[in-house]
Amino acid sequence: MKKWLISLLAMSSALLSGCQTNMVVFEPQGPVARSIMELINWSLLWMLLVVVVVLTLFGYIVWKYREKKENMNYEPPEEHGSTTLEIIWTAIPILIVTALTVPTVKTLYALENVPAGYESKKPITIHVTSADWKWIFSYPEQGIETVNYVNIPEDTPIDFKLTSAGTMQSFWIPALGGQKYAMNKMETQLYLVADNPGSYFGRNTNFNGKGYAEMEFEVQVKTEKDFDEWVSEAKSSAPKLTEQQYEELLKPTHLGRLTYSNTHLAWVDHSKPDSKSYTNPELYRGHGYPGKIFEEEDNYRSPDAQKDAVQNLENKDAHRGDTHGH
Amino acid sequence: MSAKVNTSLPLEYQTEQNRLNILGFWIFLGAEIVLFSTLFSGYGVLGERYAGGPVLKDIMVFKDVMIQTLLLLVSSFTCGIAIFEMRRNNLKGLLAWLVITFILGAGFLYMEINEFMHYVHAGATMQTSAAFSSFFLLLGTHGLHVTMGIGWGTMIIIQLLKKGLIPETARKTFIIGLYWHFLDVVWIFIYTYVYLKAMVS
Amino acid sequence: MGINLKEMFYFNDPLIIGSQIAIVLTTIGIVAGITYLKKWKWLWTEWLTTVDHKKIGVMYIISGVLMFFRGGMDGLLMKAQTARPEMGFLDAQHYNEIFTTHGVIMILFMAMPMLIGLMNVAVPLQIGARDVAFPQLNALSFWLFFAGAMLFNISFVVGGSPDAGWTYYFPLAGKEFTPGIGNNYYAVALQIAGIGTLMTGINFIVTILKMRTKGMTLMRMPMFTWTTFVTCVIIVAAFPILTVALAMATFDRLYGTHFFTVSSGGMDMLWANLFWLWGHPEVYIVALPAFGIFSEVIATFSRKTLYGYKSMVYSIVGIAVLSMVVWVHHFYTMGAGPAVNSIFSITTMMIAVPTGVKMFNWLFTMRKGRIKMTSAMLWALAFVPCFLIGGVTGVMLAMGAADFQYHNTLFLVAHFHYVLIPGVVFAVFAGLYYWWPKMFGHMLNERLGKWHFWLFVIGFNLTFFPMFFLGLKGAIRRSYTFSAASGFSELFLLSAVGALILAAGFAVFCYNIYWSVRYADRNISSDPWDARTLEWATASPVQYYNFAYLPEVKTLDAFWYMKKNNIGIKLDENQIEEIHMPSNSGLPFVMCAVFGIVGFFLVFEWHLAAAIASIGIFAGLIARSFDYDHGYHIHKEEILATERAWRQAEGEVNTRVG
Amino acid sequence: MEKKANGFPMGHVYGLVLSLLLTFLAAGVVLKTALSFPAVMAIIGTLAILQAALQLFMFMHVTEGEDGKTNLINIVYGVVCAVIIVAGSVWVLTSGHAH
Ligand code: HEA
Ligand code: HEA
Ligand SMILES: [Cu+2]
Repeated sequence: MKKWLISLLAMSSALLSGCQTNMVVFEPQGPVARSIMELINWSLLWMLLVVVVVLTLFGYIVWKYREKKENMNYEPPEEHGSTTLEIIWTAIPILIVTALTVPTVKTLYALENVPAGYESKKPITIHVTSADWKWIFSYPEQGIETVNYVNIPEDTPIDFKLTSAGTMQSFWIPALGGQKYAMNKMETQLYLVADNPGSYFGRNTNFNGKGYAEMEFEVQVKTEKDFDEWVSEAKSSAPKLTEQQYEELLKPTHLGRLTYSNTHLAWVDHSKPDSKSYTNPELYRGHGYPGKIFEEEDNYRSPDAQKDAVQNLENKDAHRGDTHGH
Repeated sequence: MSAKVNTSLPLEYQTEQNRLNILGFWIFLGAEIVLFSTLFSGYGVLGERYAGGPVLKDIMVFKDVMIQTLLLLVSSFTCGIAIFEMRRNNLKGLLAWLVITFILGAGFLYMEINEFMHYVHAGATMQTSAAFSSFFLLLGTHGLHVTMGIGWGTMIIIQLLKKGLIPETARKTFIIGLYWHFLDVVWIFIYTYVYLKAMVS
Repeated sequence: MGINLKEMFYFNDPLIIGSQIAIVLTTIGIVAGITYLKKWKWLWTEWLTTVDHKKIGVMYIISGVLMFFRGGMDGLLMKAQTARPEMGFLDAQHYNEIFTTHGVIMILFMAMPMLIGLMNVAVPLQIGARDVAFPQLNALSFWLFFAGAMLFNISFVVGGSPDAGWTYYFPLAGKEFTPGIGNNYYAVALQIAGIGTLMTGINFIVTILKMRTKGMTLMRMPMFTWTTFVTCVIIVAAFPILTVALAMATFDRLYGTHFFTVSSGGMDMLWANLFWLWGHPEVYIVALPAFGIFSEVIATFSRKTLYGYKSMVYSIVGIAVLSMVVWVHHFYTMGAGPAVNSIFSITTMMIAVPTGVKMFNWLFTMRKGRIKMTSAMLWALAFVPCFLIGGVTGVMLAMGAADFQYHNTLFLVAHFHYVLIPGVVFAVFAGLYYWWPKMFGHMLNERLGKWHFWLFVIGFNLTFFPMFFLGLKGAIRRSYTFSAASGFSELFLLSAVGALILAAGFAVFCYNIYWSVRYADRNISSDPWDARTLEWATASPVQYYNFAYLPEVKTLDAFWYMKKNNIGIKLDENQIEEIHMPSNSGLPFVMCAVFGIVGFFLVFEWHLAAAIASIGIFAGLIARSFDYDHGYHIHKEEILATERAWRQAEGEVNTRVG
Repeated sequence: MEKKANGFPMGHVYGLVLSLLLTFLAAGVVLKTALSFPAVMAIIGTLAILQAALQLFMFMHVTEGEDGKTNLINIVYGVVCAVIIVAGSVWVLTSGHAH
């Protein structure tokens, strides 16, 4: 148990002193992630206390009362318990739990609002749509859509509105804040702010099939000037996304980065309860025994979807499992 | 497990094994409560999600639901009488009331199947929408229980005819009595939270 | 329903072909072996048709050990794949299938049968009963579990494995995104096994409530019996939820309904909600009996009665109640809002309180004791620090806001292995070393036991401790690979090495079983540990009728009291009467086959065939309804002879760890 | 436990009459009154619970026999679980941003 104790101590002292740990959770790059880290540090402190107390007690008792040659004749006493002790070890954990509860609840409520200190700044709304296995970011105010990367200005609250075109995903940029699910016909919401320009890593953490491991994106935090420049450049030079292209985009594939000068919100908002479903099970055929598929009225069926599916099946023996070729 | 018999008790409680079985069945009913409440929670969450398809309120026939309810309520009563007759050691009475009970149950089933067919004709199947998926699962599970009850009851009637009233047959009859009353309880909640609720909204 | 053999047994994957060949060869080997040894009749009458709780327990345990092999192999394969960045050992699809089957098998087909097996072996003896309340139902429970487990296991070689995670989240698990039949296996196999478990729950509740021997009040029951009882209460409250959730899933996949689908109003969140309404109680269903085993082992080997017995009882009841109201902590990130998350954060953290009470009571049981370091006790000792780490990280996860950073990372994976392995696997090992002599009349080798212990505990910590850090670095669960640039490589490698040591530990355990069965001393005491509870008051291995006559209980730790005061130890021949026993029955085994066949047809979506086969189920039910078998009686002379024989041998015992 | 009475079991008859009454009352509230949705649901919900209790006690005799207390605890526990499952699920799945 010494080993654990030492490594735990080492870990937490490293964390608390805030030095380089390579642990993204402990290197927050924005107020949201920072508030969570503070909560985590608070909990670590208490947990450390619990661990130290219990391990000390444990080590002492096991060592002192172990069976030895000398004490073979020792017959342990009959004892049934102690009300005082029972009360102590019920009450103290209750106090500890209370000490953890209060900041937890506070943080939970705080996370639903624009982070403290940024209320005066108008948030930028970005709609995040996850599809198999890519991330689509729509900037309705700017009229831009990007795939697999998202640019945001520094020090500005971003109001991410999350939804999914199909399976359930979880949207996570660990350096900037915690995660939330993106679900079809549902809208979840997440505020994040970045302190400094830089490139951060974002990804899906909720398992959603074959291409899950590679479902990542990049967050580029820019100065406000750079951001505005990027917006106007994108508006002028990026192509327009058509509905047909969009349907192509939703197929289960891996894509590189893309930029468009309009958004798909014009024809579908997947978070609306009655929005169209774009499912095509044929595209998800894998190995093994094929099961029955149910036709849905609003299933997405482009003319060549069937062809794709057949091809998919034919190729599957050649490279099973790596349909994602990047 | 021993075959000790305590004749001061009603037949179904006379042997130890009988008492074990009856308690076990009560616990099973506890599990059934959880099972049905899960079905209700599914209906509670999905019950309004018609996805543009037919709506229960528009296609249901309240009069038929009332008849189903009455059939089941009365059958629960006749079932109680049957057990009463059993405790009086009146095999004939027991059999007669049991048969009446299951005939009423069959009537209920007949009405329910008709009702389902009516919905299917109106375009509401299990596949139409989440609301009807959860509706049919809840109602279907109850209906299946009634069906099983009738089948099981028939077996017991045969056994009563063959063996007469002995501790074992008495226990079996008593247990199916509990089961039958329980199905009535479930129906009361279906009647309230599915049908009446649909009428209100 | 055309049958395409090529698709059913996809013949293009070396891993799967290898497994297929292995399965065929093993089956041929077993069949040939039994035929050669002329053991078919013995197998049928002694095991397949038995209704004896002790034999059923042993069958559960054997199945559990086999499933541990399968689940452990899955674990090793995953560790091999992630040992280095961008390994090409498994592709994404394989990895997905493997962690799915690993999770399901470990929890439902390893942990559950191991613990239910030990309950079967010990609980009726601990309460001084002849058997469980419904012996035939007990056999049926086992065989349904077995049918479910076998059905689930063939998925790897026939038709395709499930690949949506053990949590089986929709809509991924639905037909819209996994149209193959692989995921049908999950829905059908778990349903069959789940029904078996539910019946076990009912059976043991009635057994414990009604079949305690004279004088054994509730507050005199051994702690393992208490935890079994409370566990069964949770089973009865939680498993019907799984039944319904799986029924909905089955309908969605087989009949195109819309419970959890994307289209036509389905709601994927409902699955998550129902799954965890069952899933969270389930983790306590496996943890509580384990706590009971530790209580027995710690009390026995400290030579003291359990400290704070009453508060131990209240704390398990408390855990049971709380376990029903914390399920949302598995999806804080689903966006239900701060009010919901706050409430469930609080309820979840409150579980630390009763668990803490147990921890401290165990520690104080050892205090002033004389702690004997047997293999069984070592497992109980290692449990304390290891589970502590799992527990406190659980509390960290329970803080809703913090969970936004841990969720679905390897931090979570580390947490649950740190509670499941100390809390279940250590307990099972402790229980097996402890009750082995009671089951088989010989001990497991203590020296091999210590090798097993140290390798396993060191390997376990080495495997899973790095995962906490990996999680904090941003490594996610269920990802088949990672890039070299991520900086995860060293810790992943360390973890893989740990898994090898862990596996070596388990290999020593298997060898220990082999060695002990062949060479261990049979001449041992019926009470080799100087233990405290009633199961040690009768012969080892236990006579099929358990007790010549039912003992009378005066205090907690009944057998200890009997030994100290020398009452009720000697056989009082006047008290012996005829014993009534239930008859064997082949019906449970037949039902297992029928359920297996129906399940198989359903998995392959051959609805007509399934409907026809399910007639067998009804036939079975009817046959059972008309079965008026009253069992048989054992005569006094036979009991006397048996009792005299083992009690005489008892005097010449030379193996007793005392 | 019931006596081995000879007459007709009037308890059962009262039970039937009561349960019919409750059923029609619920239907009446729904069909003939113009109360708000929550009010109607509260009333008919109460009536349903009353009627379930009536079945339990007048027809099923939960408290009968040597395990009467156990039966009652069992049913109460089942009902508590039922409330947690139904109310909990609905609450969790309809709050917050998840619409
Ligand atoms: C045996 C199984 C088991 C046990 C016992 C536990 C015990 C606990 N678990 Fe764990 N858990 C799992 C198995 C288990 N868990 C599994 C399998 C998953 C993941 C499933 C999946 O997603 O695949 C999971 C996931 C999981 C999550 C979800 C995280 C996420 O998905 O993001 C959470 C969150 O709250 C959690 C919390 C807890 C808590 C608070 C306890 C507590 O019961 C722990 C209590 C114990 C202690 C705290 C230690 C002893 C106490 C003291 C010494 C007293 C003093 C202590 C304090 C005051 C803190 N667990
Ligand atoms: C009781 C439950 C239990 C147990 C005991 C274990 C035991 C182990 N688990 Fe666990 N695990 C889960 C329950 C459990 N697991 C669950 C629920 C999940 C989540 C699944 C999901 O995400 O859906 C999971 C997920 C999971 C993952 C995460 C996958 C991912 O998210 O990417 C990993 C990865 O390392 C892992 C590894 C292991 C290992 C190495 C062991 C080891 O302890 C196993 C040790 C056993 C052996 C090693 C036996 C084999 C021994 C031999 C065959 C002897 C011969 C010897 C040699 C060949 C050397 N498990
Ligand atoms: Cu949990």
